[in-house]
Amino acid sequence: MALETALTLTVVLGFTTLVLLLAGAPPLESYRQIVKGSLGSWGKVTHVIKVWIPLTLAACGLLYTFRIGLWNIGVEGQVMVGAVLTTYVLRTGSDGQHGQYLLAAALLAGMAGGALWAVMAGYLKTRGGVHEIFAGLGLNFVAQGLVLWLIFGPWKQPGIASMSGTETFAEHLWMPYLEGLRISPAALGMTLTSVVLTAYMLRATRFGLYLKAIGSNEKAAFLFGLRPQATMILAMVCAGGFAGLAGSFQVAGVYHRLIPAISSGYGYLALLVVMLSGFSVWVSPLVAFFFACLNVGSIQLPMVLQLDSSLSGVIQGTLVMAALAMHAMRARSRKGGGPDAGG
Amino acid sequence: GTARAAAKPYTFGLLLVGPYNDRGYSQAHYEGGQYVEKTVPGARMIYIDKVNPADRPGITIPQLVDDMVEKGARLVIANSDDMKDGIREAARQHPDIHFVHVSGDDVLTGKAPKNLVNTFGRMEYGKMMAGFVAALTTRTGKIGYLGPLINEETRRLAGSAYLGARYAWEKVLKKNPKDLTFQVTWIGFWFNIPGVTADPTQVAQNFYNTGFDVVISGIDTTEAVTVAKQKAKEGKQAWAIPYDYVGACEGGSSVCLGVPYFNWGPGYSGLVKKSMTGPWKSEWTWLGPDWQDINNHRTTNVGFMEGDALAPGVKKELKTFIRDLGSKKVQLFKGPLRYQDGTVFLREGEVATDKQVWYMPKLLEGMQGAGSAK
Amino acid sequence: MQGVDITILLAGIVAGAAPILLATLGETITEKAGIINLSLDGTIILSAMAAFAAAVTTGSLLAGFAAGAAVGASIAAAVALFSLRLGLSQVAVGFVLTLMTKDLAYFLGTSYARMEGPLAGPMPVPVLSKIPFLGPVLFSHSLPVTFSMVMILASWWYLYRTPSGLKIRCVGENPDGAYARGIDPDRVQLFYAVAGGLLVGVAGAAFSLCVKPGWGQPQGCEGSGWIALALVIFGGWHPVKAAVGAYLFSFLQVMSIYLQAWWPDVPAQVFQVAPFPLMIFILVLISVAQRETVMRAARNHPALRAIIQTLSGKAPAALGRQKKGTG
Amino acid sequence: MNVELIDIHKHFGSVRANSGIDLKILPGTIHGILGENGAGKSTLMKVLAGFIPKTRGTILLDGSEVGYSSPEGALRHGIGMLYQDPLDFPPLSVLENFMAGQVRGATMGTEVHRARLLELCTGLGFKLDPDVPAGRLTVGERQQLELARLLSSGARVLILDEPTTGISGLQKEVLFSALKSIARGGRSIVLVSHKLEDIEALCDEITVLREGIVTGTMERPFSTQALLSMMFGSEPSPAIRSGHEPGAQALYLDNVSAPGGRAGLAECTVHVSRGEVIGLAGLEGSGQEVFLRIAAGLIRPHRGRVHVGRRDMTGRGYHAFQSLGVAFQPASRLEEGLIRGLTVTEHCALGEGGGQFMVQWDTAEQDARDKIRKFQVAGTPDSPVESLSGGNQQRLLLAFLPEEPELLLLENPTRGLDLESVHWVWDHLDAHASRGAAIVFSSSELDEILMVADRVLVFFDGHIIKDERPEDTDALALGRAIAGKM
Ligand SMILES: Nc1ncnc2c1ncn2[C@@H]1O[C@H](COP(=O)(O)OP(=O)(O)OP(=O)(O)O)[C@@H](O)[C@H]1O
Ligand SMILES: Nc1ncnc2c1ncn2[C@@H]1O[C@H](COP(=O)(O)OP(=O)(O)OP(=O)(O)O)[C@@H](O)[C@H]1O
Ligand SMILES: [Mg+2]
Ligand SMILES: [Mg+2]
Repeated sequence: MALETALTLTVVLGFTTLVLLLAGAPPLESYRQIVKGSLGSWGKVTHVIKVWIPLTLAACGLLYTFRIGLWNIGVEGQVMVGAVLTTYVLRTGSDGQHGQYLLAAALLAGMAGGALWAVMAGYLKTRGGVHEIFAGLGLNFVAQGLVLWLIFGPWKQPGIASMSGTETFAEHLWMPYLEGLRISPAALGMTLTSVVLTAYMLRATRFGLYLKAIGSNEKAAFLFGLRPQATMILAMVCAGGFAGLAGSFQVAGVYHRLIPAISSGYGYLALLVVMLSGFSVWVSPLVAFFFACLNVGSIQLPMVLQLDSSLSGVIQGTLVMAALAMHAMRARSRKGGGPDAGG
Repeated sequence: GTARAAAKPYTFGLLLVGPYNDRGYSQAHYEGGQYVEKTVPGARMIYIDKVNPADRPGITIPQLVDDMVEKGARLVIANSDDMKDGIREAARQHPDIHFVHVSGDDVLTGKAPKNLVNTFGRMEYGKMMAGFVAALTTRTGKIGYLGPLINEETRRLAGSAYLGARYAWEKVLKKNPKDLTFQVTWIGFWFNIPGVTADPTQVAQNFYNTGFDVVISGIDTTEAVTVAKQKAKEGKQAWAIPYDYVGACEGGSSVCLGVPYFNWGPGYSGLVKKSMTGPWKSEWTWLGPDWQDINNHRTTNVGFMEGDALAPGVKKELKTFIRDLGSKKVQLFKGPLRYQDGTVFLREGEVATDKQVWYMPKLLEGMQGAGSAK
Repeated sequence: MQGVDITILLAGIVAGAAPILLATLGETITEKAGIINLSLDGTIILSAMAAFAAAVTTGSLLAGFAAGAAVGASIAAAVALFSLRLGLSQVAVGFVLTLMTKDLAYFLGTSYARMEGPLAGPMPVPVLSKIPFLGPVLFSHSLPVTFSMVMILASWWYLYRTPSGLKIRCVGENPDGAYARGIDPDRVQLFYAVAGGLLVGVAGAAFSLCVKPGWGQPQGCEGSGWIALALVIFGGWHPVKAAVGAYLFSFLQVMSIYLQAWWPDVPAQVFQVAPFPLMIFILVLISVAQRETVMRAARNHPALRAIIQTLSGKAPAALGRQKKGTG
Repeated sequence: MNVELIDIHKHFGSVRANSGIDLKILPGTIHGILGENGAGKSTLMKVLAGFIPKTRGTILLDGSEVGYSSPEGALRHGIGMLYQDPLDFPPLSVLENFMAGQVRGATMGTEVHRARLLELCTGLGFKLDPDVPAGRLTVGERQQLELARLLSSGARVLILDEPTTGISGLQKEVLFSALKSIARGGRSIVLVSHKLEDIEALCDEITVLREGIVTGTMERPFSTQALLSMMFGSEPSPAIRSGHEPGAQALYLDNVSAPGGRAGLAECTVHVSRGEVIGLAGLEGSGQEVFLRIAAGLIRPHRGRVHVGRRDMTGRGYHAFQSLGVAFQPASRLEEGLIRGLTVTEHCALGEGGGQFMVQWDTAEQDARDKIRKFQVAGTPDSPVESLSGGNQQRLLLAFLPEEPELLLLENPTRGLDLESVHWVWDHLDAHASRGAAIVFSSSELDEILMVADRVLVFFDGHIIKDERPEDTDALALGRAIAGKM
C-alpha cells in the first residue's frame, strides 16, 4: 500500500515536472509557489477552505452513489440547480426582514433542488433504462442552460444583459462571516457535519448496508429482499442533496449572487476526489483539501511565474490516473481482475 | 531600468478581465501598466489576468486583492465593469490601499468608499471615427456591430459608432440615412465563453453571410478580423474594425480599416503618481483624446489607428472629421436625436451632458437590434 | 428572413458542422468496436492546441493536422490500453482524461495564445463547385470541411461494406464470437479505438486551423466533445444518421443567431442545450423499444415499428464492457 | 481426417474439468460424447477447437502432432466447433454472420457468399433468409447457420455441443439428416449431448465422460443400460425416506408457460401440498430452474396462473411471494446467492431487523456466530463470503433460509457437499418439512432425489415428462427419462 502510494506520487511528480519543463517553467519554484500560495498564510488557508467546502460536500454525496455502483456524473448539474433554487429564495428577501430564516429556507431549497435533479437522473436509469452517465451529462447541460437563461433573462440586472451574473444580494442575506478570515462558520460546520453524517450513514445504518449490498451484487441483494431500484433513487436523493447544499453555499456564502460558472466545476472535480480517495469517507476530505490547495495555490503561477494556473488540473488528473493504474496492477498481481470505479 | 533603481519601489496591482495578451482590452491595460513601469520611477506592476468566473472558477476579487496587498501592492486597478461589486468589497476591506475601478461609476452613484476612484477613456470619439470609416467603406450599406453585453457603456459606444456612420453617410456621401443599415448583435459578454455566450465567430460569419460587409467589433477579442480574413480568402468583400488595442490590426492588414483604442499609459501614470504622493481622493474622471495628435501615445488616452485597408480617399475625409470633432465644429451628441423606440433623447440643438451620454438608456433611432434585454 | 442567402446559409451550416461531424464519426467507429472513449471533449481541445502550435512553429498546415491526429490517437490508445491491459473501467479513465487533457492544453498552450496562425483556405472541388446551388453549398469549402463530408460515406462504406468493417461490428457485438471466428478482439478494439481517436484529433485541428481559427483560452470548441458523444447515440451508432445529427446541431447553432434577431424572447440557451434532452429522449426510446410488450405491439403495428427502427439504433452489445482479469 | 486426443488435462484453478482423457475420432463417422452436467464435455471440445488452451496433453491429426492455440489455428487444421451457447451476432444479418471470419482483405464478395450460403442450405435442406437479422432466427436456425458457416470455411471435423437442446422435433429431423449427409461426405462429426436417444439414433461410436475422465466407449449396437451406468455411475443406493403426510395446498401452478433457461417451461401444471418434499430431476436447463423461479415470483409466466397457499399470486413480484413465506435459494452461490465483498456478519445484518434504521452490529455478529456454529461453516463472522470454500458457502446459504418458511424452493441445495453433510443438511430441512413446510428442490444427483424426495418430477426440454413416487421408480428409469427416453 505504502509502496503503491510512493510509486503513484513518483509517477505524478515525474509527469508534472516533465509538463513544466515542456512549458519552459522552473519546476521546483512552481511547486514552491503552489504550496506558498495555498498554505503560506491564514488568509490563503481560508481561501482553500472556501474551495474545500463545496468540494467535500459534493464528494460526500458521491460516496452514496458510488457505494451503490452508480456513476453520478450529474453531480455538476445538481450543484447548479441547488444554487438556482437558493437564489430563487434569496431574491424574495429584498426587504431587510428576518434574513436568517430566509437563509435557512434557501439552504433547504438548495438541497431540495439538487435532490430533484438527481432523482430525475435516477428515474431515467431505473425506469427509462438510460445509463446514469448520459442522463447525468444531459441534465448537466440543461442545468447550465437554465442558469444562463435566468441570468440573461428573468433574473437579469435592471437594464443590463450581462453574463456577469444576477444582482448581488443585500448584505443581510449573505451567510455571516467571521471577521478577518472570510469564511462562514455555519458552512464549515455543516460540511464537517456532513462528513461525519455520511460516515455514520454508510457504516452504521441499514441504508448504508443496503447500498453496499446492492452495489456489490444487485441480483443477490434483490433475492435477500432488498429493493435495488428504490434504493438507487434514495442514494441519488442523498447525493443530490449534498451537491445542492454545495451550490447553496456558493451562492449564499461565496458569490452572493448567481453567476454562470456557479458550480466552478467542483462537481466534476469531486468525482476525481472520491476516485482518488479509493471511495473512502475519511480520505475524501483530505484529498479534497489537497485538491483545494492545488486550485488556490495555482493562482500564484500566473501572478509570479506567468504560467497558466491550469497546471493544478493536470496534477489532479495525473494523480487519479496513476492511482487507478497502480490499484489495477496490484489487483492484477493478486489475480483479482479489474477494479471497477463503482461503475 | 535605471529609473526603477533610483527610487524606492512602489508596487501597483492590475486585475485584467481577459488574457494579458488578448490583443484587445486587457492587453491595452497591460501595456499601460508596462508604460508606467518604464516612465514612473520605482513603479512596479504585479498583475493577474483572466479574472472572470469562467476562467478562474471559485476565485473572487477580494481574494485576489488580498494576495496583491500581501505582495506589497499599494494601489490596485480593476479593469472590468463586472468587477464592480468585488472591488468595492475589497476597497472596504483595505481602507488604507488605493483602488481604481476602470469603467465603473460608484463615485457617481455614491456607493464608492473613500479610497476608490473611477476612471475611463472617452472611447465615444474612437467609435465615432470607426463608424465614420465604416460608412465610407461599405458597398452594401450594411454595417454590423458585434456587441458584447448590454449596459449603459455598450449602448453608449454602439450609439457613438452609429452616429459617426450616419454623419459620414448623410453629410459626406450625401445619402439618405434610411438606406443605411446598422445592426447590433450582442453575444452576452466581453469575449467568447463557449456555451455561455453566443459564439462571436458565428455571429461575425452571419453578418458577412447576410450582406454586411463591414463589422465593427465592440468586444475585447479579434474574432471579427479573423472571420473577415476568412471571407476575404473566399473572395468576398469584407472589412472589420476591431477594438481596444492599438495593435489589433496587425496580421489582419488586408481587411482591417483601423482600430479605436485605449492608451492607458498616460492615465495610469497620472494615477500611480497621485497614489505615491497623494492626496488620494475619491473621484470620477473621463479621459479624452489629445486632439493635437490622437495617436501620440505619450499624451492621448484614446486614439484611432488607421488600418492598411483604409482607402486613401477615406483617410482624407477622416482627417477632416477628426479636426472638426476636436474643434467641436462637429458635435454628434446634439439634438435632434431620438431613441430606437421613437422617444426623444435630445431636443433640437440640445447638446448632451457627460452624464446623459454616460447613462444612455436605449439605442438610438436608426439602429437595429435589442436595445435593452427584454 | 431579410437578406439571408439560403445557399450561403447552408454552406455555413455545412462548414460549421465539420469538426463535430469528424469527432462524431471517429467516436462512432470506436464505439462500434466496443470501446467507449469518454475523453472526447478534452481530446478535441488538446489536439486543437497541438495542431495550432505545430502549424505555427512549422508554418505547415499539414504538420498541424498531423499533430492533432497524433494527439487524438494517443489519448484513445490510452483509454483502450488501460481497459484492455489493466481492466480499468473505460468510463472512469475516459472521464479523468477529459478533465486532464483540457487543462493540459490550456497549460501548454498559453505561449501560443492569440498568435497569428496559418488558416486552411477554401479549396473548391474543380468541376463540381461549378454546379449551381450544390456547388457553393457542398463543393467550395476548405479541405477539412470537404474531408468531413467524404468521411461520412467513407466510414459508412468501411463499416458496412468491407471485411474490416464486419470485423469491427462483430467484435463490438460479441468478442467471444469474433474470437471463435479467428479474429483477435483486443487487437481490433485497440486498432479502431486509435483510428477513431485519429479522426477526433483531426476534428480538433479542424477547429483551430479552419472553423474557429487560432488558439486561446477559451478556444471556442469547448463542450463540442460532449455534443459529439451525444450525437453518436442520437445517430444510433450509424455514421450517416450521426452525420444528420451533426448537421441538425450546426443548423440550430446558426439559427440561434438569427432567432436572437427575430424573436429575442426565445432564450438562446434553448438552442445551446437542445442536443442533450434529445439524446436522453432517444436513449429512453431505445430502452423502451427493447421491452417485450412494446416489441409485441410493434410487431403488428408497422407504423410504430418503422418509427422505432428509424429513431432507435441499438448500442453494440459489448460497448464499454470491462475486461476482467483473465489469466 | 483422423483425430486423436491423448491424455488431455484441463484445470480451471482447482476445478479439474478434464483429467487425462483419450479419444479417437475416425473420418466419416459421427462420434457421440455423452455425460451428465459438468462431466467435462464442453471443456474437452473447446480444447479440441482451440478455444481454450489445454493444461496438458497431445492432439494428433492424421497421426502428426499439432500445436494450435486459437480457434483460427484449429480451423486452419480443419476443426470447427458449434458452441453450446451460440457465439453469433444477433443484430447482424444472416449473411453477415455467415461471412464473419471468412472474408478477409479488401472486398466482401457479398454476392459470392450469398450464393455459397444458399447452395449449402439447399444441399442440407435448411431454409434461411440471408437478409434477416440473426437475432430473429430460432435456436435451431441459428445452429443451421453456424453449421453452414463451418462447412464453407472448410471444416473437416465438426464439433456440435448440445445441438439438440431447445430445438423443435422437426428441426431435429432436418439437423440429423444434414449431419448424416455431411458424414457420408467423408467429414467426421463430434456430437456432444446428454440425450441418449439422439446419440443412439445418430452416432457410430460413443464415448462417455464423467467427472473429467472417460468412463467407457461403445460401438453400435448400444446398450442403454450400460451407457446409463457409465453416465451416472454405479447403481444408486436404496432409498431411505422420511415420508411426510401431504397436507393442504402449498403451491399450485395451473398450466403455466414461460421463457428462460435453455428450453423454457411449457404447459406445466403441478400441485404441491404442505409437508411434501419434491425433487426435480433433469439436465441443466430442462425447465426446472424456470419452474422454481416462477414459484418464487422471479419470472412472470406468459400464460397460466400461480397460486401460493390459497392465494392467486399471478403477476406479483418476488417480494410479495417472500412475504407469504416463500424462500428461494439459487444454485449459483456467488452470482445470486451470496454477496461478494460482504462478510458473514453483514449478510446476517441484511437478513434481520428490517424495521430499524440502525444496524445492530452486535446482534448481527452474535447471529453470525450462532449460524456458523449451527451450520458448521468453516469461517469467522468477519470473513468475506468469497473467501469461504464452495461447500461452506453452500452451508451459509442454507443458514440464511428464514426461520419458519412455508415453501422452500432450493436449486441444487447440496451441490459441493460431501455425503454426511448432505445427510446433515437433509435432517435440517426435514425439520422444516415435518413442521409443514413444503420443499421443492432440484438436484443433479439422482441418488439424493431418491433418498429424500416424496415425489419426483422429471423435466425434459421444458416439459414435465414424469411425476412419480420414488418407490414406483428407480435410478435407471429416471436416467432414461432424464435422457428423454420413456
Ligand atoms: N436481480 C433481480 N432479479 C430478478 N428480478 C429483478 C431483479 N431486480 C429487479 N427485478 C425485477 O424488477 C422489479 C423492480 O425491482 P425493485 O425491487 O428494485 O423495484 P423497487 O422499485 O425497489 O420495488 P417497488 O417498485 O415495488 O418499490 C422487481 O419487481 C423484480 O421483478
Ligand atoms: N471457464 C471456467 N472456469 C471455471 N470452471 C469451469 C469453466 N468452464 C467449465 N468449468 C468447470 O469444468 C467442469 C466441466 O464443465 P463443462 O462445461 O465441460 O461440463 P459439461 O460436460 O459441458 O456440462 P454441461 O452438460 O452442463 O454442458 C464443470 O465443473 C465446470 O464448472
Ligand atoms: Mg420501484
Ligand atoms: Mg457443456
